[in-house]
Amino acid sequence: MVENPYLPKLAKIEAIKEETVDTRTFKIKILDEKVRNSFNFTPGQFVELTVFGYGEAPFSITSSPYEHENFSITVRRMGNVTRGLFRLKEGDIIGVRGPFGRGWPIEKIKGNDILIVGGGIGLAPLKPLIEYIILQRRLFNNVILFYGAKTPKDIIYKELFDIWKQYINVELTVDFAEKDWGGHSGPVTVLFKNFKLESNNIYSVQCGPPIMMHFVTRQLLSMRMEPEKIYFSLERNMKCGMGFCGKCMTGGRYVCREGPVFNYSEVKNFLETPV
Amino acid sequence: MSHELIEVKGVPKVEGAVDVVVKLVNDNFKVEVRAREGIRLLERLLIGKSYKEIPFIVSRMCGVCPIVHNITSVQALEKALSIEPYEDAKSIREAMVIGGHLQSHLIHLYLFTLPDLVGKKNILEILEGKEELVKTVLRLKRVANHITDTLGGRAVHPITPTVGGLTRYPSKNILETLLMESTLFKKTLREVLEPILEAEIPKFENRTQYLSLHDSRYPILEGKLSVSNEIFFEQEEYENIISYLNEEYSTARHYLINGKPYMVGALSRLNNNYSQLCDDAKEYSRKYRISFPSNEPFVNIKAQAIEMIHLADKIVDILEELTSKPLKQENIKYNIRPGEGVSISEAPRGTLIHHYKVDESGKIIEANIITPTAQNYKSIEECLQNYLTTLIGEKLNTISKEVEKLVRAYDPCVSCSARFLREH
Amino acid sequence: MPIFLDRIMKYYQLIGPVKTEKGVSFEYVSECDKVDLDYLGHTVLPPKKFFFPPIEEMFAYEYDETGNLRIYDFLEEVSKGMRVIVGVKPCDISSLLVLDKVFTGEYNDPYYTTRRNNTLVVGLTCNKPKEYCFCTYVGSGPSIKKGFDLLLSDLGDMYLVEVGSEKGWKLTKFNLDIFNEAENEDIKERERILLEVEEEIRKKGLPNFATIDKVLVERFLDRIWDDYSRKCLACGKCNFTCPTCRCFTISDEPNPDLKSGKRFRIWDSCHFLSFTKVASGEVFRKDRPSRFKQRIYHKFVYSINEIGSISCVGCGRCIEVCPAKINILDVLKEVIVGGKSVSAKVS
Amino acid sequence: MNKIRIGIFSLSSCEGCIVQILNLEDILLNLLKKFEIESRILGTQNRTESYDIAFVEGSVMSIDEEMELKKIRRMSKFLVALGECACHGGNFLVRDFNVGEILERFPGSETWYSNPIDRYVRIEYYIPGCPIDKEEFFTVFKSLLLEKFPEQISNTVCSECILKENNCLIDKGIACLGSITRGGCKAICPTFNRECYGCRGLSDDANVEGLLQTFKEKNIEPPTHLTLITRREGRKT
Repeated sequence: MVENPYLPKLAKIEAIKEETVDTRTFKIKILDEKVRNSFNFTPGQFVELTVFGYGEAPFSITSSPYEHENFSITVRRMGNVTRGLFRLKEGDIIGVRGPFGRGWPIEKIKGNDILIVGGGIGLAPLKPLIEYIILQRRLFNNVILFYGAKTPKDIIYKELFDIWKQYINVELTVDFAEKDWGGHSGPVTVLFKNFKLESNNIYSVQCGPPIMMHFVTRQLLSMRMEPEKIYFSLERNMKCGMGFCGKCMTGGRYVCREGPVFNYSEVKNFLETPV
Repeated sequence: MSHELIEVKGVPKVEGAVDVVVKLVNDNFKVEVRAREGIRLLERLLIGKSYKEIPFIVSRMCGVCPIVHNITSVQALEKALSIEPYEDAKSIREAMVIGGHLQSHLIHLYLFTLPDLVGKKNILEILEGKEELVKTVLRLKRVANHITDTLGGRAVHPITPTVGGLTRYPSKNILETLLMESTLFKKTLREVLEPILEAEIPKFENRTQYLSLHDSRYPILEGKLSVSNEIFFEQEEYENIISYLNEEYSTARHYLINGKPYMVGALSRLNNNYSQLCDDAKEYSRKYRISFPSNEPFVNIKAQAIEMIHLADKIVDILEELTSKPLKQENIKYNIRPGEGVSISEAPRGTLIHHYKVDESGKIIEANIITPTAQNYKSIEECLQNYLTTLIGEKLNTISKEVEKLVRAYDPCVSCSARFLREH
Repeated sequence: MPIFLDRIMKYYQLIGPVKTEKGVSFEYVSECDKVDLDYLGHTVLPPKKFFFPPIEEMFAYEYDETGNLRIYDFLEEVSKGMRVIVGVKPCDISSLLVLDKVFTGEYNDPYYTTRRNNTLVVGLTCNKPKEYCFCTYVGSGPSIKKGFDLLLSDLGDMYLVEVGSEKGWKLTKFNLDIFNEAENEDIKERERILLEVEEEIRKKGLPNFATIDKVLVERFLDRIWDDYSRKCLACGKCNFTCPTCRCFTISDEPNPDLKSGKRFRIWDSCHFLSFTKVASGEVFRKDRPSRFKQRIYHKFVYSINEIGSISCVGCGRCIEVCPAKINILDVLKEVIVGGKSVSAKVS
Repeated sequence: MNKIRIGIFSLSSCEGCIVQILNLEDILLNLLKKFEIESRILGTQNRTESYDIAFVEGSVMSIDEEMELKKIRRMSKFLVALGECACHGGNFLVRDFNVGEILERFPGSETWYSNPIDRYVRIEYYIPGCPIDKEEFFTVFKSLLLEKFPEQISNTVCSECILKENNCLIDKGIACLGSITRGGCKAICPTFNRECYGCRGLSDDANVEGLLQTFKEKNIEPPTHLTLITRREGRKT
């Protein structure tokens, strides 16, 4: 019988970490050793995660590509699958398919300056890229991370920023600041005030709510960044992950198979405006 | 001087919400049976609507006996338009109605009444030790529903009956399957009737009048009206015999004959039509020494059981007849014309009257619907008053239980009846 | 023909066009004389439903007593038994060829491909087009060159049979007693009938669809779409009756014991608001025009990039079943002719 | 583990939806054994203080019913509206006061009402239909046990009708509302050659204007209750 790519591979929840009130990071270990060993991904790819009885939903892999035994996803409680996932505890069984899709263009951006822009939980698919960059720091030039969240409480991976700051520039902002918040406030675009394009050898990668990506892209274009160097990760209703079910199709492209990472010169010819 | 003695809020295990209040007025019991369902103004709602929509809307009066409401209205409208559908369509409708009766009786006898008879609280308590019985009953219920499902499209709020015939006719295959199922039903039914027929019921007599259809065959959808086998009259004359009255405390209308309460339902049907029963049904009533006419309201329960035997026989006959020859799958063609039609049928809970006046464009200009339970309210009240006098000295708790039991024996259907309208 | 079908039924499950009280539809056949090979045009649902059913159980899961989770793959059921589907018209065969390309490639859809491999296709050339047929304009009828194991042509008193594959050849080889060598005249007769059909469809005078994708790309923001989507009832019938539409959704259903359940896939329609809805509640095609366009653009534009050709096979089903009688040919004509508004018709 | 507690309640209605639940003969017994199901019609009230899931059938027609409903809400973790009356007030089938003639004949009737239950309390899920589809009820029931909310069905009756390979009733000149009505009933009425009358409410993106236009082109008279369906959903026709 043929291999059935729709069957989830069983996996175990190894650890659960509370990121914010409604966001958790799940560390997952695939049970079958063979499957586990062949599970390789590039930053930006996603898995289809099954909570049995609740269904399946796509989640970006958020752990470092150098982590082999486990991988992690960061989940905000939203729909049925996430509600089901939040009911589970360490040791419970879930299902995994994937990894699927096209991740960040690592080979292309090597040797260049990189601007990373994340919004809210959109930092999740960027995290493995950041960790890759840090581990291969000398392969990259200047690297800046702009990250925006709704309030200081909604910032995910809080404990990592200090580590990251040792290797790359990090700027944070929140939409709604509280008294003891010393940093920037406002949408992530406020961080562009002091930002100048110093060379043509710069790529930008971004992930966040559609509205954020819309404005950041406008901003970058107005700064004359080349369209093919502006990358983002699209969120769509990805079900099968293989370009069959048609639900994620945007402008004729399957986000699950041909994306979720696209550059602006690709999508600007889409008939539908994706961001 | 009046004070409230007992109040049963929301009698359990009946269809719809009804409260019973027992008052002591000048040392006499006064019972009020209060329908609590919201006023649902059905007749008024029908006015101005096309005759085609009527069967659809009226089945929504009641989720337990929607089929008979639906088909009775179809028949009344056919009379108003002066048409009569082909025999096969009529037979299929009758089969549907019988399916509805069977499932309604099964619910009433086993889910609602059996716990009373064996001194249990509800069906769950019966499950212990009697699980097989309940399983068989549920299986029978499924067959009864399957008959209405396949012929009517749906057991609750049927789809196919329409003025002139049916919107869709069953295939021969389907009818043959149903014949097989109902033959099995007929056989299995006898296995489960014993606990009902053998059960002890309170010995209590209450002389009253009994209204039902009366015909050369056991009546379901056709016949003259008969009051206690003494007075007979045509369906169209019902308004001369039955009068109504509104009670402030209830959302349902109350009815009287000769200014006195009367009873409708299985007991009335058997009192008025015992000789038309099939032999098997008669044999069972002899075997368990249940004789008709009877003046015992609790016998209504046993009457339903006896009636089921007859109906199960009848449905097999109908399906045999339908499968024995090619089925006429055709509706009567007709023109819309002004007219008036009354159709009276026997719903599971008793005599059901639908009466419509239609104008030249097929719109309803007058409608009157009298449901079985509405007719029974006065009888229930009278009966309870008499019953209570036999219970004097018992604990209040026991009395409440007995009150509930008697109300349940009538098999009331409150949502049907709640249509009383305060006239301004 | 009944003899042939009868013999097929000895070894295969037979699927064919069957007369029902509502018309003709493809069904499993238990008595071969129920097969109606004279059906006009096409069935309401295409034979696609036997390769990609409207609701399909994918797998079941269950926790056993020790708490281990087991998965039972329904694909095992799917791969059992061989089937023969007879009487498939060329337009429907073409649609299977489209689906073949869609469901294979970088990944394979095993549910679809298993059924395809288990099923022999006996085609039937078209002798008479129906009102909305336009197969000749998209090159999918009235006959076809590939995609069948056998291809029948009704010549009145007999069927001309063309063998299209090794499997098809075997089907005839074991039944040589009921086959005769075809004569040239028979082949000519078939050509004559096909030409007649082509001629009849040609009379409809449709524009050339060769460059339809380019025209559509230019007219993506035309008000044609607003006008039509005021008419479109967004009911999704066109999707479900289309032989090449194949979008689906996946959902889980637990059993009441909460320890087991099933996963299904169910046909979905790009006309429904929920189609692009994500967990956060965001809908990516909120307005009706954008959803109205998706089906047409997928078929005539995106498909070229995806499988190398448009994916409309000209069966006309979507026109026939549309409650608002939106005719995709009118839409395309208007797109080609250029912006003639339909608002006059609408208001 | 304690048994999951289910309450089934009825306000003003025909109780057909509860009968539909009783019609789940094959599984009813299992459900009764597995869960603590409380309902007046079954005589199984235990006066529990809380319910994991409460199903409420019927519309609110009096202050009493409003109070009862609010009490049920306070006692329940999940509240599900069961059937047309609870979901939409049963307006077009049961009671449409204030409509022309009735108001004329019965002054004062404007003070009567029949309201959907979400006018008074928060609802977790709707199971529409008159009556409800028993399989849909069971599906929702199973999901809620997992605290999962099945997707509110967003397809149309038409899309289910075509899966039955039915012929279109509109083509026959019948005023079928299938194209604007929320699916989930498996197109049962059109399958029995009867027009869809919209008992499941409008679909997510119902194009009422478009359907009226289609009716007009085909000389079909729209059913009188269409205005009620659209009115209660706050749309203009």
